[in-house]
Amino acid sequence: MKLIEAKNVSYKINDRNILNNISFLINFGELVKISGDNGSGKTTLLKIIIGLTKQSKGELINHNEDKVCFLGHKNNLKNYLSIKENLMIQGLKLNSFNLDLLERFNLRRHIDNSVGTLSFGQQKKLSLMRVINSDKNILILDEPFVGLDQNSKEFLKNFMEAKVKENKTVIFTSHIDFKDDYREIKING
Amino acid sequence: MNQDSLINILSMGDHGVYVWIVIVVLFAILGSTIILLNRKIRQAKQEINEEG
Amino acid sequence: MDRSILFIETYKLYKRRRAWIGPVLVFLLIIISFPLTLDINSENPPQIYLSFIWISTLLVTMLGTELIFSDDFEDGTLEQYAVNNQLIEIVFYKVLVHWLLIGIPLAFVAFLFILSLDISIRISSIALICLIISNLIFINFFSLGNALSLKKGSILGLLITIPFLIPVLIVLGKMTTSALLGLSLVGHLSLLVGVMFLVASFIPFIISFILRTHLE
Amino acid sequence: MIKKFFHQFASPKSYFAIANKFGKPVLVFFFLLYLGALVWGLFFTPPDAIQGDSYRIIYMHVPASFMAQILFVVMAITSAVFLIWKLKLAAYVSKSIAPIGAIVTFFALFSGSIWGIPTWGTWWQWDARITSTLILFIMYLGLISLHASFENKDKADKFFSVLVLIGVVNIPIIKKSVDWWSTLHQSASITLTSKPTIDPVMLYPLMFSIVTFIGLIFGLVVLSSQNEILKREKYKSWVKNI
Repeated sequence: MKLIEAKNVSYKINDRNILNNISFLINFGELVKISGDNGSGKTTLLKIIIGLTKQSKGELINHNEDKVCFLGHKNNLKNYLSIKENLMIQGLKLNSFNLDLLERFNLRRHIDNSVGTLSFGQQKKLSLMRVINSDKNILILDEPFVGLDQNSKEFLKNFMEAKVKENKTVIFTSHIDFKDDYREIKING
Repeated sequence: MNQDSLINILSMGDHGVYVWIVIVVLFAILGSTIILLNRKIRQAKQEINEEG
Repeated sequence: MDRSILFIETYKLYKRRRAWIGPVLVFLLIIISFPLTLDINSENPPQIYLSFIWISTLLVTMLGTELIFSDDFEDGTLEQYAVNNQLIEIVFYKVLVHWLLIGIPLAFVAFLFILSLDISIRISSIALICLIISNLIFINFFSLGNALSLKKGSILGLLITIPFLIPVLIVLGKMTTSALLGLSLVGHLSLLVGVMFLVASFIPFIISFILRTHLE
Repeated sequence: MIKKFFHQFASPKSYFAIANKFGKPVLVFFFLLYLGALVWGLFFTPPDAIQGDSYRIIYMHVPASFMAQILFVVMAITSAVFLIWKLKLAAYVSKSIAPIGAIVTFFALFSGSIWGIPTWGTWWQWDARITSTLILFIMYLGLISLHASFENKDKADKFFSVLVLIGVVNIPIIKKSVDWWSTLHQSASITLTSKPTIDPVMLYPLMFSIVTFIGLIFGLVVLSSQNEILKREKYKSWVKNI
């Protein structure tokens, strides 16, 4: 079943091309990696897919009408709040599942520390908890692997593959090559 | 032609000096705006032609 | 869902204590410096004090709303709200929370100051009501200015919003004169309340359009 | 339908071609006409009974005050066209009006101030008209600095247009409230422009000066918009052929 159809999508800022004539098709239940060099417009493409940005030219048909789970470049965390409080304002409960997750990410002992004191990777893991808890059918993740250690990378990979087995769609960007054979959409500016 | 008013204004008598100040400032502003814009347009055209 | 957004926004502002205690303290300092630079015992007309209160509240409200969007913009929270189509609600609640935690306390501090000057209770309480109402108008417009000048500094925000607030200042000035003359204020007050409702219901839509453009 | 029409006939390309051809002749034409209006007003009309010769500033001050407001309205119209139909040309024109508007408003303030010296005995008076013109001047400057502060010019256009529209709604409110405020003052200031009766000997050159000044300023706006188009569209292929 079709999810997103892009036909000759282009995007410009100040009359400079960011995206140039991109066409692709993504179906429901797929695991798709969008790859490209720095500045090739991966983030812009994701923003167009979730509807934050409108393409300058071309057509993008989105057959999905439900809300999606989106993880952007920014970690969506409040530096002046503790881990516990950050989870709370994101609507996440401190149940056994999440406590286990914190344990796995080595964050449980910092639970009352303010997020500003955590390292970049730790913050990244914390912001991934929202994604892992999400019940949305479509996950759109911008550079989810950046800043993660090897264990967490494996964990996230397994998580994404498990989601797809549940017939959910995962679209993510990355400029790192994996040995795994994900369906890949290559873009270059 | 009203001889008196001409002489009055040109000789800056009876507050004519204020009129002249305003005239000078008006044309200074208008003139410099036109010259500046013209120069900018010419420069932009030149730049585009050099690149092309 | 909506109530929880209100709770979250209140919690976020409450926890950033500097953001709401700070403006009140700054306001207090400005107020302290006023009698020090003006001979309070002389026969100054009360208008001077009230005019001073209006203008310093205006500026302190600006300080208080400086980070209203930029903080959430930088850490991606606004992006999340935009993805979930909740921008208008969030703008509305943010303005409300800033009014409750900054606007209204400022009005009470000003009230105490006016009382300390031997101005009658009647006029002081009129000033209090005016401040409570006008602070909501100020906060709405300053939020608009902050949304437009996001991360570009509050000077730009002030420059583009104060012209729009001049009519409100004029109404406040008019009210001061009428109050001191003992005239009825029903007309003025209802004008102010009307403007408040108009502003508070339209400006959030404009702000959310602006924020959406920022997030593109 | 309308959108299609606009995009075909109001593209920056065809606008620029027309402006390039007729802009300067029209500007020179109105410049000379305005010069004529000034000569008429300065030398061929009798001095005012009360103000003497200094009243002749009217032939510069009134057109400028008038244009200061008209330009904002025009800017609001082009901004609305841009926001509704996404027509880039409208945004370019809108943006290029702002500095011209600021200049004209500045001149209106300046000439009024000079005029005030012989008539009021002071260069500044806090009366309603002057105050709202000053606010208008600051609004123009605010708009210019808003546009300048964004690197992404497409976003800048949108913010600029939104602010112009909020401004145009507010200008009458500001004017009304400032009028209302000025009744606080007892000092009845001499209103510069709205005299109960103005002699036709002075009225005709005044009308002529207003009309020609409008043409002159719009000539300037066209020139300024040409500059803006070249700046913004320099990567487009069509600009290489001019």
